[in-house]
Amino acid sequence: MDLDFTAAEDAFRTEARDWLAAHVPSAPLPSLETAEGFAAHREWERTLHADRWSVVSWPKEYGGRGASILQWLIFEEEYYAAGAPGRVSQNGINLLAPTLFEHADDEQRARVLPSMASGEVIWAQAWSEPEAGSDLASLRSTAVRTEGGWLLSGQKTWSSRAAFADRAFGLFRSDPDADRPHRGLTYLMFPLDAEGVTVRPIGRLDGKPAFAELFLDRVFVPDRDVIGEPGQGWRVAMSTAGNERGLTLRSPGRFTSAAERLTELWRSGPAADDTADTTDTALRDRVTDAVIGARAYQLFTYANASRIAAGGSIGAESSLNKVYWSDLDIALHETALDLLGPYGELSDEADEAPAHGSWAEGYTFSLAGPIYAGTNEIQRDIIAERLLGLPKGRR
Amino acid sequence: MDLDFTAAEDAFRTEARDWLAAHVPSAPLPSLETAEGFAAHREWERTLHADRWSVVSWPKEYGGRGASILQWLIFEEEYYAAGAPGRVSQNGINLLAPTLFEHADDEQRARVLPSMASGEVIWAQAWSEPEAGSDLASLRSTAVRTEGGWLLSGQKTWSSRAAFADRAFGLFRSDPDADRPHRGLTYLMFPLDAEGVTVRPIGRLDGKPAFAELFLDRVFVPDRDVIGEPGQGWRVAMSTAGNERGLTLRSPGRFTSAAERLTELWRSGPAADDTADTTDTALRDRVTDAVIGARAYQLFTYANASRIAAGGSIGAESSLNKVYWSDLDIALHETALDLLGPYGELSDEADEAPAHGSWAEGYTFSLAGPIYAGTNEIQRDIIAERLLGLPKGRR
Amino acid sequence: MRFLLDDEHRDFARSLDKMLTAAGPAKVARAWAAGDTAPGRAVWAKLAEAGVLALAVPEKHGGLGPLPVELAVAFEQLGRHAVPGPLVETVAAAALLDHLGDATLAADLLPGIAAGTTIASLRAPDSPYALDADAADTVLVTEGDTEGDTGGDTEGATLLLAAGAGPVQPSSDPARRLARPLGGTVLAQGPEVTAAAGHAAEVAAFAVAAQALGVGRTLLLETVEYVGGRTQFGVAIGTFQAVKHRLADTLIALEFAQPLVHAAALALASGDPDAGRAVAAAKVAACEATYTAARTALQLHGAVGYTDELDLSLWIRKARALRTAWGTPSACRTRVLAP
Amino acid sequence: MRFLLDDEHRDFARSLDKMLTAAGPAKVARAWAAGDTAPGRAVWAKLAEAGVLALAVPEKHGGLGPLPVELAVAFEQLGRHAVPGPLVETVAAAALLDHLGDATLAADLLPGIAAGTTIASLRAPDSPYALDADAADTVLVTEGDTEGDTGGDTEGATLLLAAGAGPVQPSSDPARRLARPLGGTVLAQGPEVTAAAGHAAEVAAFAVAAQALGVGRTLLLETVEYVGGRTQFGVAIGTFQAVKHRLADTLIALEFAQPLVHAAALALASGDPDAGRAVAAAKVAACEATYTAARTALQLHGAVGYTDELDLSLWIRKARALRTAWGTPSACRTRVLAP
Repeated sequence: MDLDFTAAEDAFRTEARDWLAAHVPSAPLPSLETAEGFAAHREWERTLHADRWSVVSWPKEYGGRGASILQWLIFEEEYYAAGAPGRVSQNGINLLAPTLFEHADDEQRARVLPSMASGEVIWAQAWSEPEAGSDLASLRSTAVRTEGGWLLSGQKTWSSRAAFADRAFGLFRSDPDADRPHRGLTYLMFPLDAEGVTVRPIGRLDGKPAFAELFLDRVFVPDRDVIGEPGQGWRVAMSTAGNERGLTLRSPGRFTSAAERLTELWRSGPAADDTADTTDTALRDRVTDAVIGARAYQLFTYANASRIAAGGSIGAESSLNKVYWSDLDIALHETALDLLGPYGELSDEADEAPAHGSWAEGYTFSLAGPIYAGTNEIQRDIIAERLLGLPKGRR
Repeated sequence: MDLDFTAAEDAFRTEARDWLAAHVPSAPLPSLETAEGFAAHREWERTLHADRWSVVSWPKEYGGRGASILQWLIFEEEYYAAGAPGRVSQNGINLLAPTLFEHADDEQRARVLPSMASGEVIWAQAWSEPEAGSDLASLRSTAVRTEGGWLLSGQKTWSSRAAFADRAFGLFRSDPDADRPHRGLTYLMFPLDAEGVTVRPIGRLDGKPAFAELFLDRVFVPDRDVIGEPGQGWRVAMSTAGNERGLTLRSPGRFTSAAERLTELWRSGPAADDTADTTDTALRDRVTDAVIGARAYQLFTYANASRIAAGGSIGAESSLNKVYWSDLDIALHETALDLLGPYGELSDEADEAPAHGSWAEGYTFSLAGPIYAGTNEIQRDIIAERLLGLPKGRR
Repeated sequence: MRFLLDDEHRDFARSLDKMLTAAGPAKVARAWAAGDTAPGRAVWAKLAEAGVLALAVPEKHGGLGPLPVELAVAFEQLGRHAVPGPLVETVAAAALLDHLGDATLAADLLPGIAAGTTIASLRAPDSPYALDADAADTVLVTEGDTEGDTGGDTEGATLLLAAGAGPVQPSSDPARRLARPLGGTVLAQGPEVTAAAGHAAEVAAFAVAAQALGVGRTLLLETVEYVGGRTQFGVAIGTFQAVKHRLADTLIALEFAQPLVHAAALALASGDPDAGRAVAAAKVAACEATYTAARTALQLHGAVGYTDELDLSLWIRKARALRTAWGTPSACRTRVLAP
Repeated sequence: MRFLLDDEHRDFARSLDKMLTAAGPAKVARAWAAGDTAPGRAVWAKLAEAGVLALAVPEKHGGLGPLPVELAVAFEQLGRHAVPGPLVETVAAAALLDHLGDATLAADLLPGIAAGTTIASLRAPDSPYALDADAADTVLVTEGDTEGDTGGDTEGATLLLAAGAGPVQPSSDPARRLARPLGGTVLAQGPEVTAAAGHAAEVAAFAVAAQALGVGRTLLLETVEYVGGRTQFGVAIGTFQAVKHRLADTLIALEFAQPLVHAAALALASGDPDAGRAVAAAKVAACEATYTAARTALQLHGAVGYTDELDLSLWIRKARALRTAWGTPSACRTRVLAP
């Protein structure tokens, strides 16, 4: 048992750190939930890709470095520590790509992955529907067989990034007569600019169009854009769902870096004309708990990475992650806003918002954590039933 | 709208305060959960009764002063502020007596109430059974008709005070064929020294026999000890249950006085050889929250008392009280133990336990709060369904 | 003792509720957020007509007050309906001017406040911003020793009339527009300004507490209604015990904060020297309860609660802003146990 | 990096688990509480045989250590089985003597500790009591500057061998017997005692964290089993969502405290100068998680959990005591962010 990095891993860290120091924009990019910011973030994906930093864990043939999980964790730690921009490609890289690696054929991978790695194609997810939030099995949008492909119809919602993205992926009901609701679903990719697609951006709490509704009216999708077997979409999607909740969506580097910035904020105070009240031990304790929580999450992830490297796998345990990081993220940002005193009220768009509004935007972002990727209520049910073995109930 | 006491109420307060100052024992009595302490507390009841302070809200004919709710609240505030002993008669006075006033006949009142007021007869409650905790409707102990009365058989448990008390009251299944489980129950009073009664004391967390199991084997109870109609016990008991959860069991004076002692503890430190760390604002905030919580509970009770005085009544709202005071009581005592540092670990029986062990015993006592009188989980269900109107579920 | 609202209080609340419901408050708040203050000013006029703004102004200057209990009733309704504008600040400015005892100043400004023709703003001592300073007719600022509890041996504070406001700094509650007051002429100076500023801060914190309670009530009511209708896994989500308990805890927090707000009103009404403590306790309890209500509303609405399209977002975001306005939780807790 | 226990660690845990299960730990703890230390001493001898006590003692004095990772494994099992006695204090005393570098003292006391023939106690710097001082063979006390972080310009601390112990002060955990050490002879004096005492306090806090985790695991497991069997309203109470979520939160807290304890072990093993911070983080996380587990166990067992008849009460009460032993939550949090 150890926490030691190899010389090769240390070298990888140094390489990543140096590259980031040289390339991370000195001023933060505009919010990626705006048209201007989306374009700037797409450009940043291109920069990352040019030096093979956009998808470090992918095989080299698709633009990656074949990095191990541990190397990926190292890269993420350095990435967040460097204050690098948010990843506009994250829906594709974290949700779609793992599914493609597991279920797609070679032609699909060769066609889809390189443009995802370069930021040329930005993907949106299209999971939810108005009547199917956490209860994905009750999806109603349909895929109807037609010559050479499928016709998609129905409505998707909470499609993150879809306001500005190029393509989307999701589940559609291809067999309305299947005996159980989660059978008869098919996993499909489709373009957002195709005929029959209407994208209606939805503003999140702070008004930015972070997601959209998609209205689909007989949108043609060729057979080659089905992932896995038709009717097997639920099974295909589950690997992605685990990923979203588990290791990849919220890398520990995000929280250790935020906890460090929080500690710095506590020590230095919110603004030039103010001073921190470091004698307020109630606030200090909340900073400490964020520091401890981020470290615990990092160590827990190291343990999981070690387990995977030793041939193990992560199943329902990903629900532990989901609840932990989402609660931690909110506590961390609430503490930051409280440290900011009157400046904590400012919107991230206020000129005078501390840290270019990153605490304010991070707080808004954190509030979604316990909701998406399966609400924390659902996750606690899963933990109780699958990890603790408690009897299922009607909830 | 006002918070003003009348001159008569102020006079009543002064009278109570003066009497308490003259009579409250200068050294605390031994714990009422011990044989020695039980006897001492019974003696204290006698002292209270001698000057009509044991049941201030009862009519004068039964030993009370016909005090209004507000006067009762005033008395309780003074009682706890004076550090007066715990009330060993409380099961009788708070749980049985209200039922007698509502459902008993004159003969029963005249027979039962005076000896309850004087402490001559101490009552234990006998609600729960091993398979019926929060789910009282599933009671199994039986009352079988016999000449001139009933024969009680079965097992009761968590019978508080029963280790040393004289008599008990509870519900028994008199009609096993009733169409619904909460019908066919009868409310009865019975002696704990009768033939067929076996009392097995149970130690609570700190080992003290605060409650007992009762084994009943054909215990004869005459008809005159049935309260209300046979078979109507559930309805009769519900008035008592509301009382237990609501106004009477936990008077605000208990918490305002504890919050004041907590504030004093925070200001002065736990022991002569130690000093308080009043710069620890995290602990200070917890003291503050206890002070605010106790004040809120007091004011909420004043509002309820005003509502009752204006002809209103308290129904499911008593569940709000139950959850609030029980959570407050734990938080208050946890804070006290944390302020005590290493002395917070001491049992209440340790010679060196601060405040004669009252914080330690109070903490142990507080832990039972969210469990008895209907667990807080049940109370939250009641609040959601009856006060907020949420649909019933299978939980 | 009769620690219950009187019939007249309840009638007052009902009439405000009716008037504000008719005004379509979400639309008014959205317009205010976008810089169109006309609908907000129209509501302001109606509030003045209903006597709300006169409640903080003494009779000799055209008011009905000060009447803190009635203010509590009114501000709870203002919170329930998310009415925009510097209502707290205007009432606090009135309290300051009334307490200051400068007859000329009072006669200059108070009648307009009472009549609803003067919208005022006042900068809180712990903030660089004055709420809606760009939309206010009169912006007051206190500087120097504004704490009001440092005894007599001080030069005291200065009261300034600002010459304008800097650029609007949007709040996370879009209906709150923050700006730094600019420059200013001195209106008064001395220990009496310190005392008046301290009193004004208490009144402001008290009004925020009442307003927050109203915000919390709306959040709870709307969420209860939503979970009764929304189905997942074949049943209304309101049947899930986790949902029930979270809403039950929210109700408990609001129900026990309410009497603290009323007690603070009575303390202010009677000139109780401990009123500041009562206000601080009410503020922290009401604002924490309301923030809990906002977190609950957001979580139980799920994604739809996370959108600004849902009008409820106006209340969700206001809950956070009120939590720190005119006294952070930490400052309020400090005040409760201060010697 | 392989941040996972090795097979040997897991084997060690399993063999301790087996041995302690066979010893009937609840009976041993109840006897210890009643002043009958013989069964506890028998378990102590078995623990020594299994090498547990040698883990804190270096090889040259008859030990196998110091081996913090193995200590974490062992103390988690000691907590799981609520083994009574000054185990933490004996290991801390060994760490103190090892760190002090006084060869005579070390040769005098360490071999007996490693062999299990010397039961030691050590008073924590923030407490007047030494755990089970009445039952210990050797009671050590440090006085003076014991904080270990005040730099060189100090007279340092004094290490005393107590002449005995005052009357037992019962703890709220009946299996913990507290007493004030009496009198004593000076064993060592100077800044090196300060440093050794500081190191010993870190090792003690670390051992408590591991022990607490074990206590928490047992509380969770027993409660999960109980709610699966107990029925109310016609169903197992483990089907209620409120019950499920409370247990899920308990598991989360324990699962995320565990790696902090292991990381603290590695920090101590490598002599990391930041080990104190890692220990403090582990202690607060493990002890808070375990206290949460105790509150959960008590609430979900209902009245039966509130009795001392149920053996689980031994774990419930230990959770509270460990929370403050060798560093209150507040002291630990202070340490984590100390400059």
